[in-house]
Amino acid sequence: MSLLEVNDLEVYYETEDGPAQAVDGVSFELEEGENLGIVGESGCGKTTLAKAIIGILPDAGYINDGSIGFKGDDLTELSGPERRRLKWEEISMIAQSAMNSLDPVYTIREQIVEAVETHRPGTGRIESDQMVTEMFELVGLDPDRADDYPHQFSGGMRQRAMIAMALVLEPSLMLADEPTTALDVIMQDQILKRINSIQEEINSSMLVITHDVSVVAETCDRVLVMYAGKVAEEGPVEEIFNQPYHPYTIGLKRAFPNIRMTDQDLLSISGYPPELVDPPQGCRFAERCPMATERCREEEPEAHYVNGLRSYCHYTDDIDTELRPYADDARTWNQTAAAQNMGGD
Amino acid sequence: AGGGGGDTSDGAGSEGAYTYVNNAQSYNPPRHDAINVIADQFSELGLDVGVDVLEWGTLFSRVSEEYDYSFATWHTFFVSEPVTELNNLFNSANTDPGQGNYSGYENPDLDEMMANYLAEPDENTRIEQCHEIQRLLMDEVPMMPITQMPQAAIYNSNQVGNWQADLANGFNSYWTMINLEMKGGENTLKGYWPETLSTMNVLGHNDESKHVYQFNMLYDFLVQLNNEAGPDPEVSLATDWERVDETTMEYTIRTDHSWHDGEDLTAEDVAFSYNYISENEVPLYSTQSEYIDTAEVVDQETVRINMAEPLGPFNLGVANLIPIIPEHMWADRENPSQQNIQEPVGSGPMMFEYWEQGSEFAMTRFDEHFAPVSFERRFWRVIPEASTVWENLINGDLNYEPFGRIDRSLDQNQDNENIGTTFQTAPTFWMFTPNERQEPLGDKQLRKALVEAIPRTPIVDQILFGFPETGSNIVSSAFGDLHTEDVTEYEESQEAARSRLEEAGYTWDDNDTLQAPSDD
Amino acid sequence: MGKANFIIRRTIQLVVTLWAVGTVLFGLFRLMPGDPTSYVVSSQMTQEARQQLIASYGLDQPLHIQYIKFLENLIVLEFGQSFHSNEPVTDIIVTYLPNTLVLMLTAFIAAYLIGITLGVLSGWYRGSRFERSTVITALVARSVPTFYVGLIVLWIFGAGLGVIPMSGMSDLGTGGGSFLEMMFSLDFLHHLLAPALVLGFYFMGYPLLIMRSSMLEVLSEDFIDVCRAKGLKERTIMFKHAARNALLPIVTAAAIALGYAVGGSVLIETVFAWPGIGREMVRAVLRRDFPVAQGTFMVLATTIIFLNFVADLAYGYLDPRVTYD
Amino acid sequence: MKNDVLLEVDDLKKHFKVNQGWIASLMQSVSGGEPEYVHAVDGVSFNLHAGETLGLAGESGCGKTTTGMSLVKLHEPTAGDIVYNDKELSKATDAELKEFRQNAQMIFQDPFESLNPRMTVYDIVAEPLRIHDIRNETARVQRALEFAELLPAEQYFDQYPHELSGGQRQRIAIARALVLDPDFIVADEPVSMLDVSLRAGVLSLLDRMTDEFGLSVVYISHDLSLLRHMCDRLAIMYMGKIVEKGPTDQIIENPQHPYTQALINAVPVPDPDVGRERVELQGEVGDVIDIPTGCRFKARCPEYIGDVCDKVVPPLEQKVNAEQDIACHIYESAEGYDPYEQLADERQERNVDASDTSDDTESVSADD
Amino acid sequence: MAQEEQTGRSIFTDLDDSSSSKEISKWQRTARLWRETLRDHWGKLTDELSVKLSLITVAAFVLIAIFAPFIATHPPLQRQYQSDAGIIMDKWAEPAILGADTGYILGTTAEGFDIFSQLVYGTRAALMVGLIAAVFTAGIGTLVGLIAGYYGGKVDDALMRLVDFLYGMPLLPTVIVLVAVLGPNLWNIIFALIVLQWRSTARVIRSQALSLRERPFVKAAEVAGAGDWHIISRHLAPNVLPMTFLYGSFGIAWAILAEAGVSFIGLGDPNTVSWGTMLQASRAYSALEFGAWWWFVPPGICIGLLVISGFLIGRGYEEITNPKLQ
Ligand SMILES: Nc1ncnc2c1ncn2[C@@H]1O[C@H](COP(=O)(O)OP(=O)(O)OP(=O)(O)O)[C@@H](O)[C@H]1O
Ligand SMILES: Nc1ncnc2c1ncn2[C@@H]1O[C@H](COP(=O)(O)OP(=O)(O)OP(=O)(O)O)[C@@H](O)[C@H]1O
Ligand SMILES: [Mg+2]
Ligand SMILES: [Mg+2]
Repeated sequence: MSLLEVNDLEVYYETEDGPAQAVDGVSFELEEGENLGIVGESGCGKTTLAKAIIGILPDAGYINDGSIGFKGDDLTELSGPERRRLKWEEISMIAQSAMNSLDPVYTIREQIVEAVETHRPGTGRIESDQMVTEMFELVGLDPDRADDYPHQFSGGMRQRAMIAMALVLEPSLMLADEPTTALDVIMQDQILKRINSIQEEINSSMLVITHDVSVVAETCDRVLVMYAGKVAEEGPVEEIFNQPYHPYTIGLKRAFPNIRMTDQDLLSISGYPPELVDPPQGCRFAERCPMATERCREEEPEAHYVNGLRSYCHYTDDIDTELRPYADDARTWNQTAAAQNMGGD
Repeated sequence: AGGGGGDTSDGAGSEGAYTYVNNAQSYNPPRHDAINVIADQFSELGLDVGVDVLEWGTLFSRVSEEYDYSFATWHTFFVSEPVTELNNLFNSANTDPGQGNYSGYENPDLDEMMANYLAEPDENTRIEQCHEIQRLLMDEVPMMPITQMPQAAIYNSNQVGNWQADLANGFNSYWTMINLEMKGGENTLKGYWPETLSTMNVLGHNDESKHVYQFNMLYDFLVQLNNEAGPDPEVSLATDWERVDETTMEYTIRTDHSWHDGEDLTAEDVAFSYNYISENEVPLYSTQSEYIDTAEVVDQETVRINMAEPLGPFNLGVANLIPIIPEHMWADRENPSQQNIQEPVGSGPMMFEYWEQGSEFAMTRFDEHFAPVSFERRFWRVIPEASTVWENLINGDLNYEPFGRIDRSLDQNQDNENIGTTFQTAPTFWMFTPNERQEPLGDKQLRKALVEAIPRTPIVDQILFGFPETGSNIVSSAFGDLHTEDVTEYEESQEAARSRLEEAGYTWDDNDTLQAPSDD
Repeated sequence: MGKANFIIRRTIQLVVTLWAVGTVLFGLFRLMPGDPTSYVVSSQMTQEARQQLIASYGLDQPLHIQYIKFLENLIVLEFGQSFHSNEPVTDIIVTYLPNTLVLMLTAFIAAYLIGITLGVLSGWYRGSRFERSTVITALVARSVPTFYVGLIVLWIFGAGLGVIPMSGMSDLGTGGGSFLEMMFSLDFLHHLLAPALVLGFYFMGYPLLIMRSSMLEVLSEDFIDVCRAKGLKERTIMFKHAARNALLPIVTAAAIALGYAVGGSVLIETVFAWPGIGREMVRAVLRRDFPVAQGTFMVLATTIIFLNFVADLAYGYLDPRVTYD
Repeated sequence: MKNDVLLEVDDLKKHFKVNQGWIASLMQSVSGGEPEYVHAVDGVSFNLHAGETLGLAGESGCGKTTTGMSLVKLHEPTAGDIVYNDKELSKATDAELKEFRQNAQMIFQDPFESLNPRMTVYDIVAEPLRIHDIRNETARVQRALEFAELLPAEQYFDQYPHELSGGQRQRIAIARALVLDPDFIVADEPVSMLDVSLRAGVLSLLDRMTDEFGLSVVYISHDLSLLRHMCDRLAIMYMGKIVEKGPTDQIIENPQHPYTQALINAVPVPDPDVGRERVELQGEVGDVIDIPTGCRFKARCPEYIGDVCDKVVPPLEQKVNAEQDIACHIYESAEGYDPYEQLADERQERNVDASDTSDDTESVSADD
Repeated sequence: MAQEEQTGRSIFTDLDDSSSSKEISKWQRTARLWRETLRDHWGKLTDELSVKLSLITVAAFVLIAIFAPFIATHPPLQRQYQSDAGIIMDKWAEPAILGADTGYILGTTAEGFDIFSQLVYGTRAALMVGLIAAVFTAGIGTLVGLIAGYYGGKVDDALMRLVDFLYGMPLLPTVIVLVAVLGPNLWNIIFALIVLQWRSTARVIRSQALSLRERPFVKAAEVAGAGDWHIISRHLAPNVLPMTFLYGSFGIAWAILAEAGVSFIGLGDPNTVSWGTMLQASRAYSALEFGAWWWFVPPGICIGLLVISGFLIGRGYEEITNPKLQ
């Protein structure tokens, strides 16, 4: 049994124009000790997915359908108190902007101890202080500074404090939502390294959400590529990077410059993701896909399993044979970009 | 017509050729209203009048110091001695700013008549002289009483009775207080005033009634008056007096009296009080001090007062007004008018109990006094909201209304079963004063016409609910023999005013604006 | 920059501001039309006596001398003597200020406790009927003048039903005790009730509205999500985290509002015949009692400036992010 | 190297006074204390050649933005100067300054903040033309928008920024910068806020800019992968100073300064197969108010070699090869500068100081 | 442009810089900028029902004020005379709406003024006080705030010390003193209110300007060589406008409340009818005590209505300008 089993999950937001289908039929599994990266453009539903899993959807958001299996329980069926017990104890998170994720008016220690006391009421002061110290050391912070307020920490330190807090109850699943986006390279490097080593140590699973594919490449075992609330492609990190089958994955990968490769042209995927309130039928990427056909616009693609990957593209099987050179050529993408710009909106 | 427009007024006050200065509505609503009514009538008559509403301090100095007004109306109190007051108001020597003759009326004949009166020791002669003065004044009308304000005793009739007024202080007088009878087991006299007292310094107050009414009870005076306005040795500190010569008075003092703190009250104290007040030029008693030269102790029970100049009605003009203060408290005090007194020590029928500034002032009975009051305590509560007073009065939380407010509430409540009222004509009035420094108000005929235009009866009936009398003579009938009915009477009518003006050569232009006779 | 430094700096600023307030006040009162002695003198007073009086108040001296004198006195907190009562202004202030403070603070504290709580709840339960009704109540409370509500309350509950006293701080004829004695008497509380409720109702609206919008802002912060994810109870999140953070803007607002409240006390004091400093000030202004007017005004100004200062300090205490520069 | 230097930056310094109120300043001047400064940029020199793209890289807070802003006169430099067209800007006349303003433009990081939300696209782009009173407004605006690949241009004229996507906004910012036909542009992290799929488009636009306009660009970023992609030359900054500069490829492939090495090492690679050797750089950037003596990097430097690093500020000079300038003591200077000489001098000075005030052992020599 | 010739590469080289045929007028555009800004705000404002109702209320009051002479049945300060006797006033007429046969819709005051007409004319005073005070407080506050925030340094210091000083002045007492000095009339009350009330707007606008000044679009204009005034008027002002409106609409409410308070103490303009002076008069004549609620209640309701409208509009504005509150 997997640690986390998400099945056909649909998370919608109530909006004035109707429900926005932020997560629409997403399924995946996460094994114990495994790291899953979720990548995708802004607004494709990554954070929503994470929030649904940990159970902190805002008032406007609700789970429309599907299940979230966690250690055999369906999280969507649990009562409030049961659900609350699982939080942090079993599933913790490092939020999207860890810079602002600490309450500014309490010391770091108070905030960590609060988590401990909420879930393990019997814990004594000394014991919880001990836990704080341990965690601080683990993330490479000076335990003496646990009594500082968040604003006295730099961005990187705050991020580490956040990680310390997420780890304190040794949860079996951690959700890291853009753990390094706000940081500069050196800081980012330090944090990623921390995360990796800690994970080895406590053997928890992690869901790393990011839009930066290099972060995924460095930290994850498997990758889930999301597009407009749906899964585009999923599979082991090597496969995804070496030989992706979904055109979106190909485009995404090629949009990033690589410090080790100078000669590669960057490509941009023109246009915008579709509206989530009333998404187009068919493949959601069709509008921006340089290889889309009539079929793509009309028929929603099924999952295709190739080469250890799960890919939602009608032409998954044709990519290798016919389309890959075409898809790999930056001109293909940039032409459409120009065409779209010409065509106006 | 004037007063006709929130829309027409530019808010900057009067624009007219004449300015009628008015007090703020909140200060005295009926008078504010009456002045507006009169101004309306003046406009009707063809005068270009604007009403300037001023807050009281400004109004007072505009009129009495700057002479920057055309017409003024306020409440004038003539206390005890009419000609002293008239002399102050109309003497030609008093026309400098602040000196008292703000109307600017000058008449050497009148000056002489008043001087004669004041120096005249014979009472009957004085009465004659006073009648003359009244006749002259009411014909010249430098000032006209609009209403003769009554004094009113308004009280809870279940708790207190036997209200006898005196001339000067009406139902707040010494005489009233010592004659009151408490009823129904009540032993506290409970009054109010709309604002707080300012001071406990008997030599440093501003002569407002609220202070006078307290100090009259806290201190003794050589002479106290009865309800006939006559000096009454029965209830006075002096049991006898004698006019030794034109400038000398001798008073026989009670020897068995003491101060509130237990010290004996002696002739020394009396002499001290007179000397101290005149030597220190206490501003409050400056008028009185002018007549005091020295006071000396003749023997244990006799004090002699030497006048600086002869004053006929010395008892009324001075001895009734100078408080007797304890030498042992005051001897070391310099600059008496600016002393900050917290707990005054006097010898009057009531003694100081407490003073909570802004809330309440209370006195208790001084049992040793020769003219005791029948209640044990008297307190005054500060109550600015007029409407709450009546509530309290009816349910007995208050049992008398010292302010004597004449308004709709009185009109509506006077028949209440718990309320008793007693009225008495008083020597106080709302006056109408034209500023003679402004042309053509120096013209007697114009003044007379204006007086005729004043709707005295409607003001009394409508604004004051019929309580006062219409004004007819500047020396009120309250002064008894000093008053005479034989003075010029004025009609109340626009027509009379118009025809008088026409006769005097006034004309009206196309806009119906009054034009003074071109050639005087 | 340390806290001590900050306090010194603010104190200097406070002094300078007070000097400015005093100077402006001095100028204004000298510009006022009307003669200060007109209230002090009786109609019988002779001209010399009047001059003597003016001289004794120092009003005959040239303006700059008067000003220097005024400043000298200001430094030693000596506002002179009342023209009317000759009582030292300081004594007058000591008499009236506590009355105002008792009333204002009672109403204010109660209003803020209730207002803040309601604000927290309405921010938390946004979109609910509860929210809508509290917000409307708060707006109405702030829109009707206090003196008007006061008069109506007096009319209905005082004159009509007779359940509240009509005026003052104590029953008629019961004065004479010490201030403290009075304050803790039932009678006093009975008198305090109506004006404090009227004021409190009015004051309540402001913290409620501020707290509500402040809550809404805080609730959109990321750390609230983390608190939820931590599995904290809703109530803990609402009060310990959200409200605690949302409280910050209230502190400054409260100081300013209390300033307004104390400054505006004259209205309610007039209605309920409360012997407070606001009424005394207006009385002094209208009667040209300059020393008292200046003194009471300065006290009000000082209170306000001082409250702002305190608010800044409190802010620093509540918000660890504040550094004192 | 051909003499096509467009802009010469000469020992540029920009210090910010730590904010104080008037009372604090007053108290300070009474008590005789020194005001404190943030040494945001502390002696930076480089040349910008016509048509080249120069990258400025470094950790957050190292002074990249401040340098960039000083280049376009958004800051008045504290010391040092910028020479443009052979004229020192500090001595330039108003007319010359105006000309400079026409020729220096900047593109900012945040596309959501860099356009006035209350102006239409047309007004935004036309504004510089109006300021400089340039005729033919409409045609120029149109041309600039077309260049920025906003087609058809007219359609955008009356749109408001909030109606546009981040990428479009950044294109408008570029059009605004170009409309005056400038000589050089400072681009401060122009794509870091953009969604991945849009970045490449904006980047290629910037590329075209240098190609078709002959523009020089100063490209500021902490993303070395991007800089490698975009720039001809790179300058690496640390705490307000340049620690290494040279041709991009050389610096990336062959970094010399320990800081540069760490920086490049830290860049993640979007390729799971490429394992990085991960030397973690310890600690954080030092205090920019109270700057340390000697080399600013010494506390975090894995190659720290003792006293000389502590005491002597390493100058930026040619060391290992001809094109790369490095500010580090571990390499021998190719220009003949010997830091140890200065170290000795300082010691001596210190000794003199010490003997002068023998009881005052606390006195430390100031570093500059 | 020396450089241009050198490189010879410019996309603008073929444009004839002298031709200016199709230029769009600068003023036209500026006007449009403001018009669009206002329309934008207006549109958002009128989205909310409470705001819409408030706007309608205010509009209704404005209409009443404008057409007061046509709506009012009598001049507001004209004593109602009884027909024959000429100078006899009508004593306390009961309101016609309660069935009294007096011809006065809301009866008369104790002085014989028609209450309904006073109420109608009082609208003028209220709106005048409210609008003028609001426009000036918001205007001055915005200007000062912008200047202080934009220039910073000494200018900022000086202006903010002035604001601090004003914050030290208790509102009502200061207005009372000023009105006592200047004389009780409506303009002086308005003036006194303005003198004090701009302080809060200035403070808020300043902090906005401080942050706007650092925003990239302002920097961009600066880079392009824009002058101070250009930046203040075209970049800062339109962006602080929501705050100005917000404070303006609160200003209406405060000014009306303050006028009522000042009038209540008896320092109102005696020559103008305002709701405040009406209340004061009704109290001076103990209208409540006699149950003459038709004199006492309507002005209070009018004050409440207008003030709450001001608050609601302001609040609506606050919600649209601060997206976090939405
Ligand atoms: N509270 C909400 N109400 C309505 N719609 C929402 C809400 N929160 C998010 N959405 C919408 O749901 C979609 C998914 O949002 P989500 O935050 O999950 O995206 P994301 O992938 O995390 O993006 P980013 O990379 O920008 O963080 C977006 O279109 C967003 O606009
Ligand atoms: N206006 C200013 N006043 C005071 N200090 C400033 C100012 N601008 C920048 N600084 C300080 O100068 C230093 C350098 O700032 P700068 O913005 O140039 O860094 P940066 O390299 O651009 O950083 P980032 O990568 O985070 O944008 C920082 O410590 C910053 O706090
Ligand atoms: Mg997200
Ligand atoms: Mg920067």
